[in-house]
Amino acid sequence: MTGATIIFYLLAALTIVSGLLAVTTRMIFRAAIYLLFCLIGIAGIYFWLQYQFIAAVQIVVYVGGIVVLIIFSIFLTQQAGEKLPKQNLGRQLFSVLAVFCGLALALVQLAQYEFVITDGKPVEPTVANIGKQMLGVDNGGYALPFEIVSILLLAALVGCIVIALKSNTETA
Amino acid sequence: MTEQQNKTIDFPGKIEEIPGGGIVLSKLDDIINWARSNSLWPLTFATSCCGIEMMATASAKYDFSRFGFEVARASPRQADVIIIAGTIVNKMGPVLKRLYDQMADPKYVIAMGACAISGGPFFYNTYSVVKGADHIIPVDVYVAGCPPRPEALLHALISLQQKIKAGKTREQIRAGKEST
Amino acid sequence: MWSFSNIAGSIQNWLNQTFSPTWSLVMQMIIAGIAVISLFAVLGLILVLMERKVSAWMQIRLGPNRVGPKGILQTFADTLKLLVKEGLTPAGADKLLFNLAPVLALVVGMLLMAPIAFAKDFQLWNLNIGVLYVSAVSSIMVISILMAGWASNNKYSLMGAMRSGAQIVSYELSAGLSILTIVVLCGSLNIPDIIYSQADGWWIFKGHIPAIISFVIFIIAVTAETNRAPFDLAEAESELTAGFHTEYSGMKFALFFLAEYVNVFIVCAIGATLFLGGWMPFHIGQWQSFNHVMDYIPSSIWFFGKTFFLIFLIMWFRWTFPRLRIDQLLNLEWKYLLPISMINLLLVTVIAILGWHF
Amino acid sequence: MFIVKYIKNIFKGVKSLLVGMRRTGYYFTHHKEIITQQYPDNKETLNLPERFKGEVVLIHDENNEHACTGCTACELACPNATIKIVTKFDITAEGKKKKALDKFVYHLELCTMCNLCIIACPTDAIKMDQTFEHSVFDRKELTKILNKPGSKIRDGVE
Repeated sequence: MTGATIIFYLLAALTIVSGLLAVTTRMIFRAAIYLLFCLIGIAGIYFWLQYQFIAAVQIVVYVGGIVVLIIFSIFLTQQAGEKLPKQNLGRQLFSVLAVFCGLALALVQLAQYEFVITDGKPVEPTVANIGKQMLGVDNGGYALPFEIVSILLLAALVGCIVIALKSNTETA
Repeated sequence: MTEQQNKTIDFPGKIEEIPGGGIVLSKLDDIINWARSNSLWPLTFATSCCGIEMMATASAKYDFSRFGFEVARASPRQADVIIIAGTIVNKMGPVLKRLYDQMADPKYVIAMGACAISGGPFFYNTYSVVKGADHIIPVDVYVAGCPPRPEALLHALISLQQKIKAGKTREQIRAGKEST
Repeated sequence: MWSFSNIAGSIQNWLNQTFSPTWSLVMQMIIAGIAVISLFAVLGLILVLMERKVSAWMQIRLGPNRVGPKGILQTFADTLKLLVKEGLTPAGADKLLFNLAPVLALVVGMLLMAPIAFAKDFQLWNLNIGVLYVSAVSSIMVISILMAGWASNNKYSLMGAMRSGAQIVSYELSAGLSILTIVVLCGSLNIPDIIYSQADGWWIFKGHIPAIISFVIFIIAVTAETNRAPFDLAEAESELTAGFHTEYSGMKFALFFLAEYVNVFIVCAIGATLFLGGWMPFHIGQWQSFNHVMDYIPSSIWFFGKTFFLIFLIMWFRWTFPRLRIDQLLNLEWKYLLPISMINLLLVTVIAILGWHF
Repeated sequence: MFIVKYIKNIFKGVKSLLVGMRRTGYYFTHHKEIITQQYPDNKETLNLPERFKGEVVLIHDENNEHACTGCTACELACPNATIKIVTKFDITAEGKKKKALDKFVYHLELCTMCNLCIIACPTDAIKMDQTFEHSVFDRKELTKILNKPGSKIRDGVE
């Protein structure tokens, strides 16, 4: 067992344990914090894989953006400090069952998939390469999906503004 | 100036000469007391006119930061010494007690001015003033005056430093005074 | 010549020869950890004393001068006192998160130390995306503040934490945009690349006026991001007692205190790296003899000199300007800094495409 | 014009900030402007204003004699009962009983330095002193007896 393997298992354990705690804890703020550690663990695994850009994006988007957003919405909720009520047994059983079904599905997929060793040398995950791939229009470029995703975001933004706008008839 | 500053280096312990220099030997208690006495962070607690004088002590002309009393904390959790600067009325009493309880050990109290020591000008003919802050919390140093000069407050803080460096409790100091 | 990179290289060689690869990696981690922790301690001691002296001299006071010769033992006494002071945990607090928050703040500071180049070719971790890494990881800082504010079970803490969250999240934008201007100019996120691109002049001189504008915006934004006055709304004494660390005492409070100063050091180091050339000596274009003279000053002195200059600048702000109100703070960011830095970024892009920079 | 106003705002703001920074920068570099008085070291040269009042003292001359007749005018004048005069009866040379001062009890912890007792005193026996280092560890020490042991009233003071 080399040092790299140990680090991988530590990161994986951090991710899994904090993920489990996030769904089992009955305090909502703690759940958000456990989720934070889970996401940090995933970012750590990206770092371990040398996908540094993706790791940094993971931290920026999920930790810096989404978890802060979640925490803010918890702060603005009434009675966020209280413990959540215990779920009834049926629900608990059902969720455990659902988790196991999902896990089994993933494992089956992994077991059935035949991993082929490719001859092509791996793409260097430098920022320049990622940028070229992302915004390229030639073979292997992702310019079109990128633009479509940004149109989706634009639509969401416009929707937000429309919701936030006060109609004149109401105020008058 | 240099001589004076040498005098103020009062790091506890004695220097043991060994070949090639020297080492300072000291007791851990002494060093901790030295650190505590030189880093007394006051709580910003001013109930009346003495508070103005306390602020003057913090300001440029008197500047208690020279001794390390500088970091005035607004939160009792982080303060070391509460300077009761002003009248404690009966309604303020429970608040003062609570603030004192919220402070983290070790904590010290300075009663500044006549009102804080004994009720001062309100000792007679007032139903609403606590006749001395030591009815509520134990006081380490009393500094008389109405209000005391900033220098007097500095003197009180230096007295408190000496008390901490001696490492004695209030009771020990009082007993020592009576026996002599 | 004596340099940090030679020492680091020889230590690594020796470890690799003596131990197996795994053990040598572990040893390197331990050495790096100890180095970072001791750097933390030294930085805390120096920066707090520096702050006190700077504040005193700016307010025509003397400052600490009685504890030790010229007051240099002052912060040592403070640290020792905080170490032996009682560390309270309030009864109504969320004990786990309350005690975790200061540690998280400090760990984030340690993580941020990794990609900073302290001297010529001397880095803990030469990341491909150094600058992005710093701005990403520093966003975890806000979580520790939010955590502290929530777990204290105190209304002042909560309000301070929310203010601090709003402030950090919004100022991160303009800080990121002003970092981007330099990234656009030199075409790399890698910190050594950025430094080497400044071999014939620092970006603040090479990038014309847009670089200066983005430098100013960067300094303002990082002052706000590190929660320092005039942007210290998170711990505004007059309104919020002590903000998110109202309930912290003793060593836990000291950790927050330390994390604040270490963060100031890190953002100043990044600022020095981006705009003032990091450890790169002061070079002017093709003046070979002048550049040669400048090279005699060790690179680590250049780095720490620039960083401490920026730290002094931030302290200067703190002891000059009054605190902003929360609406003024958000106005400044969303109505002034952000539009200006966006237009500035466009300008810089044009300059970079046309190759107008030196 | 919105844009002109916007840019003007920015320039005005930056200028005012620079003015402030110039001031503090000036103080930072000019250490001779420092006005701090180093209190425990400047005890000898401390320049107290004439009107400063530190505490009430009973004036004793070199023969350990004071001018207090024990008339309690000061005690009556004091608004918060800082002074308590305890009197006794001395036997004079003629064999007559005469009221005299036994103890001049002075509660420094209550005193507000209002000067009314000094004004009230018919024989100018007391005055305000300019000492201010009254810090003590025990409140009892602030209650003082002002007449020195063995002191007596100066002859000719009625």
